[in-house]
Amino acid sequence: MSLSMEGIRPHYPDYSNAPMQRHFSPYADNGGSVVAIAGDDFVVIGADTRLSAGFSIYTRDQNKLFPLSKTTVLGCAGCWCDTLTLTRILTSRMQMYQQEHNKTMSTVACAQMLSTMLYYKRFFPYYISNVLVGLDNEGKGCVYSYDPIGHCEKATYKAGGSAGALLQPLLDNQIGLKNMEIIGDSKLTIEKATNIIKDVFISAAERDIYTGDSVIINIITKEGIKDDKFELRKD
Amino acid sequence: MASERYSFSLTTFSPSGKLVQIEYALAAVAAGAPSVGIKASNGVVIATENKHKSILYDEHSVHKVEMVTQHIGMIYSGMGPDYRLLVKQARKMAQQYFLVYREPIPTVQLVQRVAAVMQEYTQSGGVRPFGVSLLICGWDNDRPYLFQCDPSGAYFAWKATAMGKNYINGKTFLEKRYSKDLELDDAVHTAILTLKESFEGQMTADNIEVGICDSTGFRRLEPSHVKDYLANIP
Amino acid sequence: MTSILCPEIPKPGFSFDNCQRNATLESKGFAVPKATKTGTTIVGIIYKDGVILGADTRATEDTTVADKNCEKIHFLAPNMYCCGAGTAADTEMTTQMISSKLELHRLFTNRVVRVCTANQMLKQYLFGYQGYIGAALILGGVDSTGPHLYSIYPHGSTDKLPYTTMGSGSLAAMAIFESRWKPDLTEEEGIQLIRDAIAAGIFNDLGSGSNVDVCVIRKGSVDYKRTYDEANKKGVRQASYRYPRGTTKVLDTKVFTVEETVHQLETESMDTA
Amino acid sequence: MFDPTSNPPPFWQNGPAPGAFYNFPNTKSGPSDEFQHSQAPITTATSIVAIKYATGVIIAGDLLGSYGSLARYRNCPRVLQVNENIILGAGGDYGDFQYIKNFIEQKIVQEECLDDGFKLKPKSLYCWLTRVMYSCRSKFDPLWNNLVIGGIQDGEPFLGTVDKLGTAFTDKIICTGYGAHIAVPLLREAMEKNPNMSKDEAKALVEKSMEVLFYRDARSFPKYQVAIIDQNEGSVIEGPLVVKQNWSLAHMISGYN
Amino acid sequence: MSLSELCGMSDFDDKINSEYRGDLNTFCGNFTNNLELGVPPFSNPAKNFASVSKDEFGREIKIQFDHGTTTLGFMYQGGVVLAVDSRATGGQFIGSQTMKKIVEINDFLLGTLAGGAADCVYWDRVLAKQCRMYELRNRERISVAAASKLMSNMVYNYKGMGLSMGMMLAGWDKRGPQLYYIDSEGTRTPGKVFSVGSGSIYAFGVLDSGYKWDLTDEEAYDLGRRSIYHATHRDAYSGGIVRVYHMKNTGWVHIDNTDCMELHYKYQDEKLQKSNEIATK
Amino acid sequence: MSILGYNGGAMVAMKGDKCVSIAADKRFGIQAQTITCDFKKVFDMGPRLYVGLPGLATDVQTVMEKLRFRKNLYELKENRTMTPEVFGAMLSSMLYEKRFGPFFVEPVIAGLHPTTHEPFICNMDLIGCINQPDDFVVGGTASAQLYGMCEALWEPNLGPEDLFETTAQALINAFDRDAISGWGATVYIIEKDKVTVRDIKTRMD
Repeated sequence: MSLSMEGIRPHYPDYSNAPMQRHFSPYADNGGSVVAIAGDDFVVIGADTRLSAGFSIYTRDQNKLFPLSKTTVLGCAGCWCDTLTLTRILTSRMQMYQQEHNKTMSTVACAQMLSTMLYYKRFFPYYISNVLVGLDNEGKGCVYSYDPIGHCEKATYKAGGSAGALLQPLLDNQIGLKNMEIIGDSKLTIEKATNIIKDVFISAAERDIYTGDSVIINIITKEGIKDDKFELRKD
Repeated sequence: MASERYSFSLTTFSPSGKLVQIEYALAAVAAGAPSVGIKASNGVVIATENKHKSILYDEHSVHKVEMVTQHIGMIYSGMGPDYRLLVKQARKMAQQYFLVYREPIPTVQLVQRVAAVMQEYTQSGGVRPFGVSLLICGWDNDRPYLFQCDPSGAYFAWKATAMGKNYINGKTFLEKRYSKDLELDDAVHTAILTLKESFEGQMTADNIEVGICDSTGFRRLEPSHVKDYLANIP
Repeated sequence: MTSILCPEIPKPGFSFDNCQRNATLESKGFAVPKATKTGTTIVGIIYKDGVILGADTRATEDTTVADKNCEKIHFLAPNMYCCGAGTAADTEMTTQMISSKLELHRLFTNRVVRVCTANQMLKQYLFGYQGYIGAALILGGVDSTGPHLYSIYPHGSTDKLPYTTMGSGSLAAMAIFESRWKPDLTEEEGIQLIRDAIAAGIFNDLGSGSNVDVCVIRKGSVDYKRTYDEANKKGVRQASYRYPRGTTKVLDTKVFTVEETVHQLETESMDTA
Repeated sequence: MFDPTSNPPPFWQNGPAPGAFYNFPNTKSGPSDEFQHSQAPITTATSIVAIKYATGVIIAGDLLGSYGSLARYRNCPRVLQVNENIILGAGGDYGDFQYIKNFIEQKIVQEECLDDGFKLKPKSLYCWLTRVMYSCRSKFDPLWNNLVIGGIQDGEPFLGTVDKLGTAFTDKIICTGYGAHIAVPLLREAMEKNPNMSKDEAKALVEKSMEVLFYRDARSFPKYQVAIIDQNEGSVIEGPLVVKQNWSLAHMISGYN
Repeated sequence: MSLSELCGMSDFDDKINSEYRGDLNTFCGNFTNNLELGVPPFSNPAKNFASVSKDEFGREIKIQFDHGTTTLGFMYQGGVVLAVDSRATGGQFIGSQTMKKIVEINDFLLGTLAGGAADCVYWDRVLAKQCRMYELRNRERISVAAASKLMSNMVYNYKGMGLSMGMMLAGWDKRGPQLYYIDSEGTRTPGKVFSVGSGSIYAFGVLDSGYKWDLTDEEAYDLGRRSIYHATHRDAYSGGIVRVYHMKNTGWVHIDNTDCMELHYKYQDEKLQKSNEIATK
Repeated sequence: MSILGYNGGAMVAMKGDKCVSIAADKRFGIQAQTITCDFKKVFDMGPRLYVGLPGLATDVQTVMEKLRFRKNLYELKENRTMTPEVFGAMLSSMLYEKRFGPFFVEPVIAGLHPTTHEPFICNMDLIGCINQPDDFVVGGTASAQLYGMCEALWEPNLGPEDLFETTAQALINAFDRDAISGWGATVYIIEKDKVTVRDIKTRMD
C-alpha cells in the first residue's frame, strides 16, 4: 500500500505518524486576502486583518494595507516577514525619491519600482501577493497586481492572497460585467465598490480559513485616503 | 417407501418431481410448537407456545420471539437451533442493508433475503434444509407486514396464519375470527385464543410468548403484560 | 447463488482493486487528492450524572471549508455517542460500522451494551489498520457501571479519562478544561464548560469553526443539542446578486417532462411446489 | 551551503587524504569549505506568556533549558530588563538567545556611554530585532528564537514579538511556543471579558496560564520568572516563582485502557 | 570622542550593524545595475528552491509565477506579423485574461513573451534601455541581430538558474524585416516562421498550412489571428484576446485586439455557412 | 497537480424553491490539451435524480456504470424508485469500499424526492464523506472559484428561472478563471413535473 498519507498528516500534531522534525524553512504562509477596485476618480482597496500561520491565529488585528503616499496604497498578503521587509524598503525608497527629486513618487512610477524590486529577488523570492492601488497622473484610479517575482499588470480590479481564487470571479462578473447579456446600472460608484468589497470578503470568510476577523478598507480619492473597517466572522 | 430411494441426497428430485427432504422438513415444522401471526389495522402480532418439559426449567431466559431490527421481529415453529442461525443471519443482513443504504431494511426485503438463505440450503451439497418455518412481522411504509418463510425458501404474505402443531385448526379458527379492521389489542387477544385452541394444559404467561409490531417498532411483550391479556380470556 | 450472480450488496470489507493503478499514477507524479479532513475541536467530560460531548461543525479540505455545518457527534448506541476527528469519511464510516456491531451485540446479549465494549471494538478495528484509517475519536457513554469517557487514537491506542479533547483545536480546548474542570460538575456547569472549550477551539484554531454541538448523555436519557450555540454568523450581504432573467445566453434548451409513475408496493407470494 | 538533496559529506572528512600524512586546516580539501549552519535548535526553552494590561506589560517564562527531551538546565532565566523602558522574553534556542542578549546589552552599554539622555525605546528595539532576525533567516542562518518585547513608550504600554523568520506583530496578548496553543485561548477569553485589566488581574491570569502550561507542555518547568513593566511603578523581575499545582484528580485517570 | 570609543566599545557594535545596515542597497541591487540579481543563500536555485518552499508545517508554499502562452510571428512580403494571446496562468488559476505579451521596445522593435511573465518583462525592459543607450551612443538604431544578441547574452548569464522564457524579437532595420527567436537556454536564431509557448504546436498546424510568402496584409493578419485562436481553443493555458501587430518599414503598427470568444462564434458561423452552401449545392 | 485535475471539469448544484439545479462544464481534456467540448459529466439516475461526477474521466465513466447497475438492480428488486438520500448513501458506501485505492471522482448529487418532491443536494469527497448543506455544493477543479461565486450569489427560495440564472452565472464566471475547465456548459433545472436542460454560451478558450 503506497497511499500517500504523508502529505496530509503533519497538520495534526496530536496524531501525526511522522516523527517530529524541525526543519528550517525561510517561508511561512501567513494568509490574508486583498481586494482592490478602481473607479474613474477613486480606488478602493480592502484587506482582512487576520495574521495566521498553520492553524493558529497570530493576531486578529493586523493592518495589511500600507499607505506609501497620499495617493498610493499597497496591500500585501502572504509571508509576513517578507512583507515587513519589502514595505519598509519601499517606504525608504519613496522617501529617498522625495528627497532627491523634491516631489512624491507617482503611483505609476511606484508600481514599476515595486516590480523591479520584486524581480531582484528572482531566485529567492518574496512570497507575497501584492496589490498596489492609487490614482494615476490624471487622477484616475488604477490597480496593479503582481506575481511573487514582479510580473506587474494594470487592471481595474483585482483580488489576491489566500482567497484570491474565490474572490476574483465575482469581481469579473460584477465589476468586469463578464458573461452577461443584460447589464443593468454599470456605473461604478465609491459606495458600490465598497459594498462589493464587503460582500466578497463575507463570502471569502465563509470558505477560506485564512480570511476573517475584520476588513480594513482604504478609499483613495484626490481628497486623500479614507479608512473604513468592518467585522467578519472570527472562526 | 419408494420415496426413500430418492432421499439420500437433498438435491435429487424424486420421479414425481418432489424434493422429499423438504417435505420432511415441513413435517418437522408441522410437528413443532404452534405459532400464530395476525396483521391488524395498526400493527401485527406474533405469538407462539413456549412450553417447558420440566418445572425445573428457567423461564424467560431463552426466547422464541426475537427482534431483528427496531421494526422487524420473528418467531418460528420447528427446530430451535436452526432458528437461532436464521435470526443471526437476518440481523446481519438487516444491519448490512442499513450500512449501505442508510435506511432500515423494508420487511419485504428482509424476508426475501432470509428466504434466499433458506433456499440455498435446498440446493447445496452436504447440507440439509432448515427445520423451521418463520413468521416475520414488520412495520414500514406506514403499514404492517406479516410473512411466513418455509424451509423450501418459499415465502408468503398473510393477513393471519398459524404454523406448527394443529396449524390446520388454527387456520380454520383464524379464518372465522379474522376481520380486516381488527385493532392490535384485539389481534393479540385473537392470537392467544388461536393458540389456546390446541393448547394442552393451563396457558400461562410463562408458557406463551407474544411479540407485537406497530409504528413505534417491534417489541416482545413482558410476561406481566401477557398476563393482562390472559386475564381477559375465558 | 443469486447473490453470487448479482451482488447487489457487495462483500463487506475494503476493496483494493484500484491500488495498483493508483500507485502507478502516483509514481508518474499525479498526487493522490486529499480527502476531506475535519480539522476539528472535539471534547468530552464526565459530570455528576453522566457524560457530555461537544464538537465544532467545520470540515476542511486543505485550507477551504468544505462543510460549514457537519455533524461530528455520531450515534453509536442509545447510551453512547462518539465524536470524530481526522479523515471525515473514516470517522463517519467507522462509527457507523461500530454502531451496527453494537446493535447486533445488543440484540444477541439482550442488554444495554457497555461503553468498554464499544471502546474495545473500536480500538481493535483501528489497530488492525495500523493508523491508515485516520479516525481520532472521543467515545462517551453511560452504562450499568456509570459514565465512561475514552479517547481513541487512529493507531488503536485508547485512554480513559475524566475529561479529554481531540483534533487540531485540542490544545485550546484542553486549556479551558485544565483551568476549570472539577469533579462533580452540575449539568449546567458542564454544558457551559463544554461550550467554552469548543468556542476556544473555534476561535483559536483555524481548523475548527462554525457552531457548537453538544450531546448530554445521562443514565437512561440523551439530550443531543445540535447547534447549541451559533458561535459565528455569516455576515449580512450589502446587496443582492439576483440576475434579471435572460442574463445568461442560452444556446439550446430541452425540456423533459416527468410523469408521475405508479409503484406497486405489494409483493406477490411465490408459488412453491 | 544548503543543499539537503546532495550526498552527505564523505566519511573521512578533513582527515589526511590517502597517501598524505596530514591535512592542514584552512586548506581546501573537500568540495565544500562552507560550514553547515545549525538548522535545528539544541538547548531550547519553551513558552513565553505575555499580556499588555491597562498600565503596563507582563512577560513570564519558566527556567528550564531542555536538551532534546532531557530537562537538563534548570536555571535558565530568559526574561530580562533591557533598560528601564524595555523588558524582553525569549523562547527557542538558548544559545541564540544568549547571543542576542549579549549584543542587546552591548547596545545598552554603548548608549549609556554616549550619555546623551536618550534611551532605547521598545518600538526601536522591536524594529531592530525584526531586521536582525529577517537578515539571519535570509542567510539561512536563523536565530532560532521567539522574542517578546514589552515596554513603555510615550506613556503607553507596548507589546510586540518577533520570530525566527522575522515575522513581527504587536498584540495585547502574545504567547510563543506551546503557549501559543494553550495559553492564548485562556488569555483571549479573559481579555475579551475584561479588556482593561489591572496589574493584579493580569498577574493572576499569567499565573494560571503558567499552571496550565505546566500540566500540558512536556518541556515546561514549575519554576518561572515574571518581568513586569508599569507606567507608574517602573520595571521589575520577580521570581523564581513556583507554579501552584493540583494533582487531586490524578486518581480519576485510568490512563491507557 | 565619546566614552564608548574610549572604551573600545564600537568594534562589536559595528560588526553587528554592518551586517544589517546594508539592507537598503542590497535589496535593490538591480536599481543601479540591471543585470545584477540577488544571490540566493543556497546553491542551484533551479533545483533547490523546491526544497525550501515548504513552511514549517510541511505545507507546500505555492509560489506560482504567471506562465503560459501562445505567441507566433512570421515574415512575409509585407514585413513581420506578430500575434499573441493574453492569458497568464499561475498554476491552474487564470491570473489574467488581458496580459500584454508584446512589448514595444522601440518604434522598430517588438518583443513577444512566453514562459515566465516576469522574466520576459524584466529582461525586455533591460533590453529596451540598452537599445536606447546604443541609439544615443551611436546615433543610429540598433540592428535586430544585435539586440537579440544582447538579449541572449544577458539571459545566458543566468542559464541553469531557473529562468524560463522564450521570446521573439521582430524589427525592421537597415537590412529589412527581421525575426529572431531567443530563449532562456541561450538559443538565438533567425527565422521566417516561429511559434512559441504551450499552445505553439496547435498554432503551427494552422500557420504552416496557410503560410506563404506573398500573403496580402489582410490575409497575414487573419492567418495570425486564426492560428492563435485555434491554439487558445485547444490549449488550456492560452486564451483571452488575440493581439496582432505588424512590423512595417515605417515601424510597428498595432492592428487589432479580438476577443477569442467573439472569434470562436464567428468562425463557427462561417463553418456552418460553408457547410450549408455545400449542402445546398 | 492532483490527479483530479488531469481531465479538468467544474460542477455546481444548488437548491431552489421546490427545484434543484445541477450544472457542469463540457470540456474533456488531457491536462492542457482540450480533446472535446461535449463531454457528459452529469448523468440522469432517475426521472428527478441527477449525479455529476467531476474527476478523472475514466473513473467518471466506471463509477457511473457501476452506479447505474446498482441503482437499477435496487429498483427492480425493491420495486420502488430510489430516493436521492438512499442513492447518496449507496454511492458513499461504494466509494468508501475503495478507501485505500479510491476512484478519483468527487460526486455531486441533485434531485427531488420521488414522492415528496423535497429538494436534495449533496456532494462527497473521493472516499465518500457526504456533505449535505442547505444551499449549494460544488466540485471539480474550479471549486475554489465556485465557492466564492456561490457564497455571494446564492439566496434562499429561488424559483426555477432565477435558479437557472444564478447557477449559470456562478459556473461560467468561476470556470473562466480556471484554465482546465469550461468550453461550454450545461445547466439542468429539475422540477416536480419537468427537467429543463440548457446549453449556455461561454468562452471557448
